[in-house]
Amino acid sequence: MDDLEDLYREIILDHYRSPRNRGELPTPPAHRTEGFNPLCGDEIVLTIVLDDDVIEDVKVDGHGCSISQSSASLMTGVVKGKSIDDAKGAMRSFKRMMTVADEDDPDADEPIDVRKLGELAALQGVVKFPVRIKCATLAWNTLAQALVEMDA
Amino acid sequence: MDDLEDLYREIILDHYRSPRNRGELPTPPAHRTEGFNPLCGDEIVLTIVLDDDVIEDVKVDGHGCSISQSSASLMTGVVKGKSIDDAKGAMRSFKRMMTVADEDDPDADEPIDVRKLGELAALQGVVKFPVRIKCATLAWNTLAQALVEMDA
Amino acid sequence: MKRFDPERVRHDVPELRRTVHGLEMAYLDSAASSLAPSSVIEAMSRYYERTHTNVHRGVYQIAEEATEAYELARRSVGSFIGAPHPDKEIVFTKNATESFNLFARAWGASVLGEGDVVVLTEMEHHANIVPWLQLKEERGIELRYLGVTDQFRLDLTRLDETLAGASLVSITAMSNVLGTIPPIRRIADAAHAAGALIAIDAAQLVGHAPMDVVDLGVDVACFSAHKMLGPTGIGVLWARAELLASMPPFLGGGGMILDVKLDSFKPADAPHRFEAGTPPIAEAVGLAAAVRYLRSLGMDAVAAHDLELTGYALERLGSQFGDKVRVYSPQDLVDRGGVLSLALEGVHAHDLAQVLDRHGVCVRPGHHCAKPLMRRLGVPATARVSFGPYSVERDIDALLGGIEHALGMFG
Amino acid sequence: MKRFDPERVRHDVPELRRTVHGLEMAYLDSAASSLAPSSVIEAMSRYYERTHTNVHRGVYQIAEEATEAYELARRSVGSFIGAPHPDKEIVFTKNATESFNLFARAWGASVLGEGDVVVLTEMEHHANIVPWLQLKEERGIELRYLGVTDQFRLDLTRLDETLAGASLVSITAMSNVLGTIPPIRRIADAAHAAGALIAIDAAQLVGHAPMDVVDLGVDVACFSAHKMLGPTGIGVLWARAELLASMPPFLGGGGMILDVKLDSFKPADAPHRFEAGTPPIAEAVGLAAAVRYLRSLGMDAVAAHDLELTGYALERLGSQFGDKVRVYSPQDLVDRGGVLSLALEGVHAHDLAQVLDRHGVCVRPGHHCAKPLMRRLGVPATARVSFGPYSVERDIDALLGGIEHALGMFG
Ligand SMILES: Cc1ncc(COP(=O)(O)O)c(C=O)c1O
Ligand SMILES: Cc1ncc(COP(=O)(O)O)c(C=O)c1O
Repeated sequence: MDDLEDLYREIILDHYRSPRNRGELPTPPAHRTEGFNPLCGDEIVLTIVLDDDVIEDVKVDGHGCSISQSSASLMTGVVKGKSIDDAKGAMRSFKRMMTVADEDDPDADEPIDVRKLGELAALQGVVKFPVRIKCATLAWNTLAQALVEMDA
Repeated sequence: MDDLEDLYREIILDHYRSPRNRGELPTPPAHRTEGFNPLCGDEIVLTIVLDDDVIEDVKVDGHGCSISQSSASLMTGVVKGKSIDDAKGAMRSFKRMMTVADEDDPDADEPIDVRKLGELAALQGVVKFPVRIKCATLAWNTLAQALVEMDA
Repeated sequence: MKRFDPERVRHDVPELRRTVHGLEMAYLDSAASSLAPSSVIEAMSRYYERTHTNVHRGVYQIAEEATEAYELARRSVGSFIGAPHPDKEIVFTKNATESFNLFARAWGASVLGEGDVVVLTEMEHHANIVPWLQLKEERGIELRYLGVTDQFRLDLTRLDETLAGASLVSITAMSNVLGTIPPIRRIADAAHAAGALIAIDAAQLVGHAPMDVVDLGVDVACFSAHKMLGPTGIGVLWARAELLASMPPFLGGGGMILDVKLDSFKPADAPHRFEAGTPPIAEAVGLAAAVRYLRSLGMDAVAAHDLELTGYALERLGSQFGDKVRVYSPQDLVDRGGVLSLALEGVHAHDLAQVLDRHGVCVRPGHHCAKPLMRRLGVPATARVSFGPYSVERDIDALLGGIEHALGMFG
Repeated sequence: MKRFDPERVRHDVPELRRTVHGLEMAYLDSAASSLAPSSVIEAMSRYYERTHTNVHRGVYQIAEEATEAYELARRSVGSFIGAPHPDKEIVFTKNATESFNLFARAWGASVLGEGDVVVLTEMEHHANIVPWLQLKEERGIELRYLGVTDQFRLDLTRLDETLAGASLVSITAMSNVLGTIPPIRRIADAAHAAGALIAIDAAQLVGHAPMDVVDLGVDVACFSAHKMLGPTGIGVLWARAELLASMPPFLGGGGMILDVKLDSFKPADAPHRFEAGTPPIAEAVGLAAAVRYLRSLGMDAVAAHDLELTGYALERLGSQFGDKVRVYSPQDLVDRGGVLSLALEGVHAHDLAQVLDRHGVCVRPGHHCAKPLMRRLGVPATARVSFGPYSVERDIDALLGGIEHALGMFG
């Protein structure tokens, strides 16, 4: 059951038990976007405030498994305070790690330097569990959706 | 191929080549009913004139295989000039021979005396070809339908 | 009552011979799809090897054989559920979901309009909700719901009120989340007294307990073969002969017509009117074999077996885990089948199922296509355990071991 | 071009080992349904024996395997027809007929209204007529038909006129009665120039010739597995990604939703939006195996084989029977497939087929679900002869012997 421990690393369990940036920001000024994983019922509510090109604040609420919730928590830690471009860069790297790189990602076939992913690398074990990839990417897809809705 | 000869008896081929009571009676006074066999596309147009309880005249038109057309021809010979009750009796006997007796036929399980069926007995070989039973009964079902429509 | 040996059933089911992660498979997901005995698999292979061709339109030998096999399946399914006139009442669809859509579209859309009332329950599967929501959107029908009690039973305290003026009650015969079996006969009588028709979602019941549509007093029943030891790709709509005969067609195409002209068509009689295109022929043959297999076990015995395991599971879960495992299901063995939903303190159902997988245990996490019920229960997801005639106590023991592991891991 | 040995294909098809009336079976009814090679039958058995459970909702090992097998089938069917984005464009239905109904209901009923024009042809199968007649009845759309020439070709002399103002051209890619293959690319270009979409009925083409939806320039294609060496119970709707994504759902239920509340629902993305309920999983596995088998033969070779037999049949029918046998099919081998329809002087098609049966010959008599075409041809029924990759000249020789017999009997 080694790969099970690879999936449920301590850092993931920690973010699951104690999610960072949990809750909803008031709308307005925040923008609010919902994400669903229709197959398992996971739901993410993402509220986000932009200041020019910077993600000033972001919170997530919702419910789901340890992978979807810890991934959301980890994501907020990575993107909060970052520029939108940096956030999109992190998103691309993460999706490449999850083997679901977008068609328009020019570096889709590049090897991933996991060290650059920081804490996100904790989710690396997920790729061995294809069904769970959707859990890990839910928050990121919801963020992408929010950015599209905000024309950012 | 013996049962093939049993299906296509000479009398059947004769009625197929030279159908009796062929055509359409003028409506009115005749009543007109169409019958379809949706699976093979056979069509029967039956025109009938009643005089009280007697089938004064009946004609059939349409197209179809030798079984459906000869059966129609044989039927007209049997019912023309007969009382409606006699026609219904012949219908019940015929359907019993075809092993498709109606649920409300009280004698459904009785043995059939083929001698009483006269020329209709020529169609006996059809029962060995279950798919063709629908061909043989098409004209009779159309007659039944016509009698219902005429409240007879 | 004759009883069967579940080990013999296991022997008949090839899939139970495989291992997962090196372990015997503890398949506890029969409510999602059951495992097929070899007689079902072989019946279909034999069909393809000896008899296959299209039905209804050929006069040659194998066309007759295929047609006969297909129509025989109609009769055997009909007689299995006590249909008075199988030849006129059984429609083969692709699954229970299509059966509901067919009924909602053919009957519902032709009969119901603005403000007409359809009564559902809060424990329905999406298959018996979404088609009615679609009719609500398009035609303005009103939906009312019977609630669910805190004991996971249907709340019938306001039954007559809810039924007043309704055109249809469409209701599950056994919840795929709770295992609850509502009192169908009583609701059917109340529905008819109120002038409404009653349809049942028999997807979970038909393969797990004796079921007779006349005894139940219902007008319509929908179910799928793959939940009753049969194949994928085929479902059943049963409706009373007069009701079915009164319904306009749904899907249009070959096989459902009397005549087609460039500007109009005439539909054929039921049930063919509702079977457009080449039907699931091999699947009907497989379903007939599944019915034969179930009959050989005896449906009373199948139901008793499910309940025995349910009792064992309830007892062991309670004694071993106490409050750490919540069971979303009636706690007694009355009016229920072999389905129970679990939620663990601090462990999401998805994670539990993942850990269980490594123990060879197959359970389904999620909303089980019953999101309104999940909202009512106040839980985003459960891990559902469900039994089949091949299930045994050691499947449950494996489950208990896996739960222990998951609690330790996330605790 | 690589060629295959049809005797080897015969060896792969178990059903051809059986006899009928003590004779080798001359199966000349592949246009109704093809015979499955053992690799297709075994792929499905193996699926049931090792992998079967429901897809998309489980996290355990076999649920992952089943889901992967199902989604892999989507990809392999997509790549077989040159779909640019199989994962977003291939919808599994129950048959080609459902595919057309889905398209007519989801796209047609949401986009077309009073007076909007759909162009069909007089050589369509009912599957591509009745759904549009239903829309005509319900929404008042207008249907126009391209005619059929006396050479059994599509009459394109008034193509542009007929297309003017149309919203859709829906047209067979190969007639199941005549064998005619219309110039799809040319019609597609004309349709697009006129601002219309184009859908094709690929039921007869896809298993018999190379087919690439991008090269053909079409927007939608519908077909069935059972006519391409695959199983019953599964069909395919392919539509361009943007078009499919724009279509509202059709059947409602589990698997096609994002969320369901008591009073509303949110549909999922394509293709899942169109796959309500448990899909035909084993059937998808069987279809993927059929695609693999066809690829191994080479679609160019399959088409060439059909034409070779067609040429032989045309030549022998003409020389042996002259005017006594009318052939309703193009008389050359250009733009046609391996289907030809016969009518005998003085012998109804039904009777011919009955006599042929006793010679072990399987042909289909009737209207072939193309009544408007039969009216155009002025013949109530034909006996249709059609080939598959397992067909051989001695099948045709058996046919000729049977025709001789029938002519003698009824002459
Ligand atoms: C040209 C054509 N289109 C559509 C169909 C319908 O296919 P199915 O019956 O599998 O839905 C058929 C076969 O019957 C056909 O030959
Ligand atoms: C109670 C209930 N109804 C309906 C269905 C739908 O069945 P299917 O997916 O075979 O259409 C299911 C199973 O998913 C079910 O459990």
